[in-house]
Amino acid sequence: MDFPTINPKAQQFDAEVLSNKRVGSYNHMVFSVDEIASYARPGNFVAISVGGPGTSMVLRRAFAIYRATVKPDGQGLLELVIAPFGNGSTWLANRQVGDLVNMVAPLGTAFGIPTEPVRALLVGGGYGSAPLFALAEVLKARGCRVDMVLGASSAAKIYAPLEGKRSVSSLTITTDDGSAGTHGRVSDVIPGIIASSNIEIIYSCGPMAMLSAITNISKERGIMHQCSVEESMACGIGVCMTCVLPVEGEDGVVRMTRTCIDGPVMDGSKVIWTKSREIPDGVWGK
Amino acid sequence: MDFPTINPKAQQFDAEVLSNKRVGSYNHMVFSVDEIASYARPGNFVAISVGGPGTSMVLRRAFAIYRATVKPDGQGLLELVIAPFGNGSTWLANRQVGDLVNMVAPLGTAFGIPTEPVRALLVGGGYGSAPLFALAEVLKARGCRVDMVLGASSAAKIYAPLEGKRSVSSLTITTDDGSAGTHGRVSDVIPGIIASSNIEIIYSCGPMAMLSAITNISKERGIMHQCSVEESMACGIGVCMTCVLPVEGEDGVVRMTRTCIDGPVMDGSKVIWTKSREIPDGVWGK
Amino acid sequence: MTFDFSTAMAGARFSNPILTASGCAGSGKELSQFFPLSELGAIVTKSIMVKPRSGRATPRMAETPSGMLNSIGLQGPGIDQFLENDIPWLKEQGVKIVISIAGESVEDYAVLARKVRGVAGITALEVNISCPNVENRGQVFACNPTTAREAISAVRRNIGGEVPIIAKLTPDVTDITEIAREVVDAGADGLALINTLLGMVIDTNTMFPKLSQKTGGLSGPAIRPVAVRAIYQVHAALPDTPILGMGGVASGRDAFELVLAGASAVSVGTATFGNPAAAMVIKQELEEICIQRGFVNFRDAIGFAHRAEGGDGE
Amino acid sequence: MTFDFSTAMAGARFSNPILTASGCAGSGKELSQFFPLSELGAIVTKSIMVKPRSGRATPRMAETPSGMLNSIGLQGPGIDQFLENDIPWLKEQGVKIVISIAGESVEDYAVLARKVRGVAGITALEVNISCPNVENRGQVFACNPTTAREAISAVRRNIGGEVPIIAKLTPDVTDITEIAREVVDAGADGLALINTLLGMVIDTNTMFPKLSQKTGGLSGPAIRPVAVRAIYQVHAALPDTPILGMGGVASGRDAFELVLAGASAVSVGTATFGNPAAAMVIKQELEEICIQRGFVNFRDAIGFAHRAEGGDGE
Ligand SMILES: Cc1cc2nc3c(=O)[nH]c(=O)nc-3n(C[C@H](O)[C@H](O)[C@H](O)COP(=O)(O)OP(=O)(O)OC[C@H]3O[C@@H](n4cnc5c(N)ncnc54)[C@H](O)[C@@H]3O)c2cc1C
Ligand SMILES: Cc1cc2nc3c(=O)[nH]c(=O)nc-3n(C[C@H](O)[C@H](O)[C@H](O)COP(=O)(O)OP(=O)(O)OC[C@H]3O[C@@H](n4cnc5c(N)ncnc54)[C@H](O)[C@@H]3O)c2cc1C
Ligand SMILES: Cc1cc2nc3c(=O)[nH]c(=O)nc-3n(C[C@H](O)[C@H](O)[C@H](O)COP(=O)(O)O)c2cc1C
Ligand SMILES: Cc1cc2nc3c(=O)[nH]c(=O)nc-3n(C[C@H](O)[C@H](O)[C@H](O)COP(=O)(O)O)c2cc1C
Ligand code: FES
Ligand code: FES
Repeated sequence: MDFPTINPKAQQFDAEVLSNKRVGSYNHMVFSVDEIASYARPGNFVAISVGGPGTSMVLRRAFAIYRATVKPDGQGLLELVIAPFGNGSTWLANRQVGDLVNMVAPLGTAFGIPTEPVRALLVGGGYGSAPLFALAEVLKARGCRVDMVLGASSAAKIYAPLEGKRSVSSLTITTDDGSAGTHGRVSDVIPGIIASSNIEIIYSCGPMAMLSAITNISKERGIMHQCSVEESMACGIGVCMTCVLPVEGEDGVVRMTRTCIDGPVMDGSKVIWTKSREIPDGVWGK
Repeated sequence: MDFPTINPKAQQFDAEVLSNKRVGSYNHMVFSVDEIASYARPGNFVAISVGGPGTSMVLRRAFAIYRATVKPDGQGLLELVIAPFGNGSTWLANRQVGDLVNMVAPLGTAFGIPTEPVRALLVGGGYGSAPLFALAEVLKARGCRVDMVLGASSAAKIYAPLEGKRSVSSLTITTDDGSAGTHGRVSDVIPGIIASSNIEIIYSCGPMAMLSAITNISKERGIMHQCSVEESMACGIGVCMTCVLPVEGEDGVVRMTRTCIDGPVMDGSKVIWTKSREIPDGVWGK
Repeated sequence: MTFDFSTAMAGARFSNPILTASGCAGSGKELSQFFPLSELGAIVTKSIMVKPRSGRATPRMAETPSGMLNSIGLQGPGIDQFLENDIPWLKEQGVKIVISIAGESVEDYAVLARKVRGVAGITALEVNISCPNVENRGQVFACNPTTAREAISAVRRNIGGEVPIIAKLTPDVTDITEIAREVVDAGADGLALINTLLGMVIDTNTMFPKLSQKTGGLSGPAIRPVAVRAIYQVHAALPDTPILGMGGVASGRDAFELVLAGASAVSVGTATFGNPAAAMVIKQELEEICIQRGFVNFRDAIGFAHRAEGGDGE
Repeated sequence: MTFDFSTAMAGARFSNPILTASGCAGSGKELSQFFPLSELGAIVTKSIMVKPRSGRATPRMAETPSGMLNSIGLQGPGIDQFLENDIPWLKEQGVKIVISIAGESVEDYAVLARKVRGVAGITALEVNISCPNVENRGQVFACNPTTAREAISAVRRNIGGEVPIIAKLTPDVTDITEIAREVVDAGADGLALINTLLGMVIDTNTMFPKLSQKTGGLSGPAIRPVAVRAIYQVHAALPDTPILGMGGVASGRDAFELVLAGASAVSVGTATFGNPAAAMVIKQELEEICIQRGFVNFRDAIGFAHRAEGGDGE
């Protein structure tokens, strides 16, 4: 049997901070890496150890890859968008140019790219926009039309850099407090865009409740939905079993499935979006 | 009853690193403080929290004050000599100019200064030399003759800056490996200096075995011996009872005595220098 | 509306729920240099025994990841000197006083209770039964339901009805609710949870145990998850018995965690070694968190994590 | 002289003493991307049960100071699929295999032992008895001398004489030496110490326990002092019973500490989550430390902290 395993390109290495800039509520950080950058696909993530020597933080933190590029001289760059939140992300956001951090990358599944040009809607919540810009570029290069919706609690939490916006045909912003764009949630504006742009596929990344709401919308309309989920991860490499979601497999059986290996990008229609804190009935081995 | 309590001048404050220079095996660090510097006496120490946010190190580290000065503009300076050893001291030695560290200072007892000019011998082991230079200056100012012996395992571990040497009449160095000065231990050279310089009081700071050996020498000769001891300290402020030594009180009773409050400077002849890991017979409450 | 930060445990009332932990506040005088002791809900004294005690030989401590081991061995002057010297000074400070006692035999506990009974102005008695029982092969009182009961009964019979008894338990047992029930049944008015966990550090240089007594008590943030679990379990089993929570509290968030689990008040121990003002910082942070979470009375937060889980987003 | 890093436990021989900890190495395949599994002393598989198991609902983990809580709930495919899918691949890697089994009843342990008996090339069987016994109000087998004995006896009777049995104990008991004696008496050839400590984290935002199952197992450096103490105590009580040590090992120094306390081999668990190559780093560091301390045979270091203390400077 060929059981699922981690991204075959994943390696562990130290990466140097090349740049660290505050953008709204986030830190945009650039790391110097080697050719590993060429293996990263939109949707992949990195797992970073945080805290330095003597830290009390024993677990890595996962961050979506915002952009991965290889410069003509062969130097690879990995860019991340960090929301300083708890001790781990705050430590990372405080790294200075020249500091080294230990990474494992690239990890996880990537967004599937259609072979034909399609009309795609990309939906990001908060820092969930991070992996969408690189995805938009790939889609544009394939001749796709790309609409984008970004939502957050307030304006400062919308991450949408200029150069990113260039690759999308339309950008709609929603904020819970109305401080930017439409006052409301992404799910309020998505149906309209689907209709007006004749969307064929939705790509999303953000809080689980958002992904679940988008799944409902896409299922109703029979639209494909690839979402990047975010479950608490202790290891990021498939060895701890903390990051699971109930997901229907190809054999129709619902299993508690590791989102660090079989995700973070998953087919939204296969995920059983129950309340967390419960194993849904019918899950294998319940 | 007037029970012993902590240095009445002790305060807790953040201090900025003004300078951090490698000297041999040590880091000489200067911290900016306020008028607290004027309360520090030779022999006092500071307790510093180490590790920063998210650290696994829950205890402060104690460091002898190398020098405390108040500049004409009122700025106070506290200087320390740090041996990067474990996680805590290494973290401290890695602080950069401009960083803040949290201190409690000044703590503990100070070396007693004779009212009359006397012939004093100052003996330091390793970074134990740190508090002796400030002491030498005070003694010189009082008209004392000051001889000094510094010992360490090897040359790089002798801390004896130029400006410090100025305040002593003679400086003898011993190293265990003979890489500087006399090949041997401080206790090998002390008897000769006592005799030749007609020493009336010994001040010492260094490993417990050294202090114990000096106590033997001074007791035999009926010379006063004030030593700064170094027991593992969890709090530095007298609340944890981890830093005790068996010491004879004025009432002749030997009690397990806190070296952070009744020390670190103690009368060597009153300390019961047994092997550690045993409570000597006759200790109160054994 | 002003926030009511006061709390109570078995008749003992505290203006706020932050206390010191036994053995972690010296005689009180040392800490008073950093804040007025009267700002504390109460000071809990070091555990005092019948006779003077030298405690253990050094090394008495070892730092561990997010914690420390100690084997102080209850160094102290004995109950008579303690009542004569320490208590009057504490009373002058206007701080509520919880006396902690520790015995080596059931009779010791009886003697200590009688001595404390005679003293006016004591808010509560914490009975540390996490001590070796010399009459029972040195087994810790709180490790055995029978000896735990005997120690608490001895205190109950001798203390009279004025001073509430808080029994302090060790987490090093198979079922802490069993011991809790036993001591409450024997007359404890409240419980102090948790004492340190038995641990050891080996010095990899000398290749011997670091502490002179080999084992020591593990405290600090490392043990907080064990404290929260013990408090939660005991509060679920004995919802009417007030709990003085402790174990790794280093911030207002941590104190709040223990309160949500079921603690009516919180003692701060090891955190004071890292920060002499820890109790004050924690007190202020806890008050802010309670207010932020919408509590009007601190007491409404006690055991709040035990409510039924709602269907909403939680 | 070359350093002999090999070790043995009850007839099972390992080229070096560093193993993975059960439940912390996935199926092995994931880690094999970071180092050849054959570099390990052995791989210890996740605990496998009779039937497929979904495990617990999420959240299944919470980070804690220098540690973490988990409540995976033994998710797995059940023994049949496991033996069919996972074991053949592991055998191809040339790594020694220790199968960990877990049951909900004494009969489960018997069934599992019979299944494993039929499989060639298994180096040892780790019997995780830190699981709730559904036939005894969900009390954990290893928390009770009788049920601990019954589970191990069932394995002993069914496994045959070839494969050594290592009983894995929980530290959440009043006296771990009592349980250790009981299971050794019941036929365990070795002991695995320690499993996780029962803990809880309350999310101070939702004000509910963070894990879906409320409590979880505490692991990581936070618990190392408890592991060292348990290993030291059990090695003192049963010097002839080999111990597979684990609990918070994150460096060669840490592994050495457990070895000095009495561990014949050391499993690495939580550290692998922070560093996929942890086992390899620890292995190399441990070898260096052993050599530096003058050991020619790794085995001479096992339990070295138990020797009589010398008079010299120590
Ligand atoms: C696949 C994936 C991609 C991510 N991408 C990004 C990104 O691009 N930018 C960004 O800022 N953050 C991202 N995160 C979240 C990030 O990994 C951290 O969880 C977050 O920064 C909080 O960590 P902390 O140390 O600051 O907080 P702490 O509170 O100290 O975290 C404590 C522990 O809980 C876990 N945890 C707590 N909440 C969450 C949560 N909601 N989701 C996952 N783990 C949690 C953490 O991993 C950590 O182990 C991503 C997470 C995942 C799983
Ligand atoms: C009164 C006093 C004055 C001191 N002055 C200086 C000084 O001027 N310069 C200097 O470099 N260091 C000094 N020290 C030692 C210093 O406090 C630290 O113990 C040392 O730096 C090691 O800490 P660490 O964090 O690097 O090592 P770690 O191994 O991480 O220390 C772990 C713990 O053990 C304690 N500890 C371990 N060994 C010792 C020891 N031999 N003595 C005391 N505590 C110990 C530490 O305080 C800490 O709590 C002094 C100690 C005391 C008590
Ligand atoms: C140095 C030290 C001394 C202690 N002395 C006592 C004591 O005398 N009596 C007692 O009941 N508990 C004693 N304890 C336990 C604490 O009161 C407290 O229960 C434990 O340390 C957990 O809390 P913490 O993590 O906040 O320290 C002591 C703890 C430490 C660290
Ligand atoms: C995520 C996770 C899963 C675990 N699963 C198992 C298991 O299936 N069987 C078992 O016996 N122990 C299991 N354990 C316990 C470990 O094997 C080990 O005993 C414990 O974590 C202490 O070691 P550590 O601190 O190195 O992690 C698990 C621990 C963790 C953290
Ligand atoms: S995060 Fe460990 S298995 Fe997914
Ligand atoms: S270091 Fe705490 S009492 Fe001296």
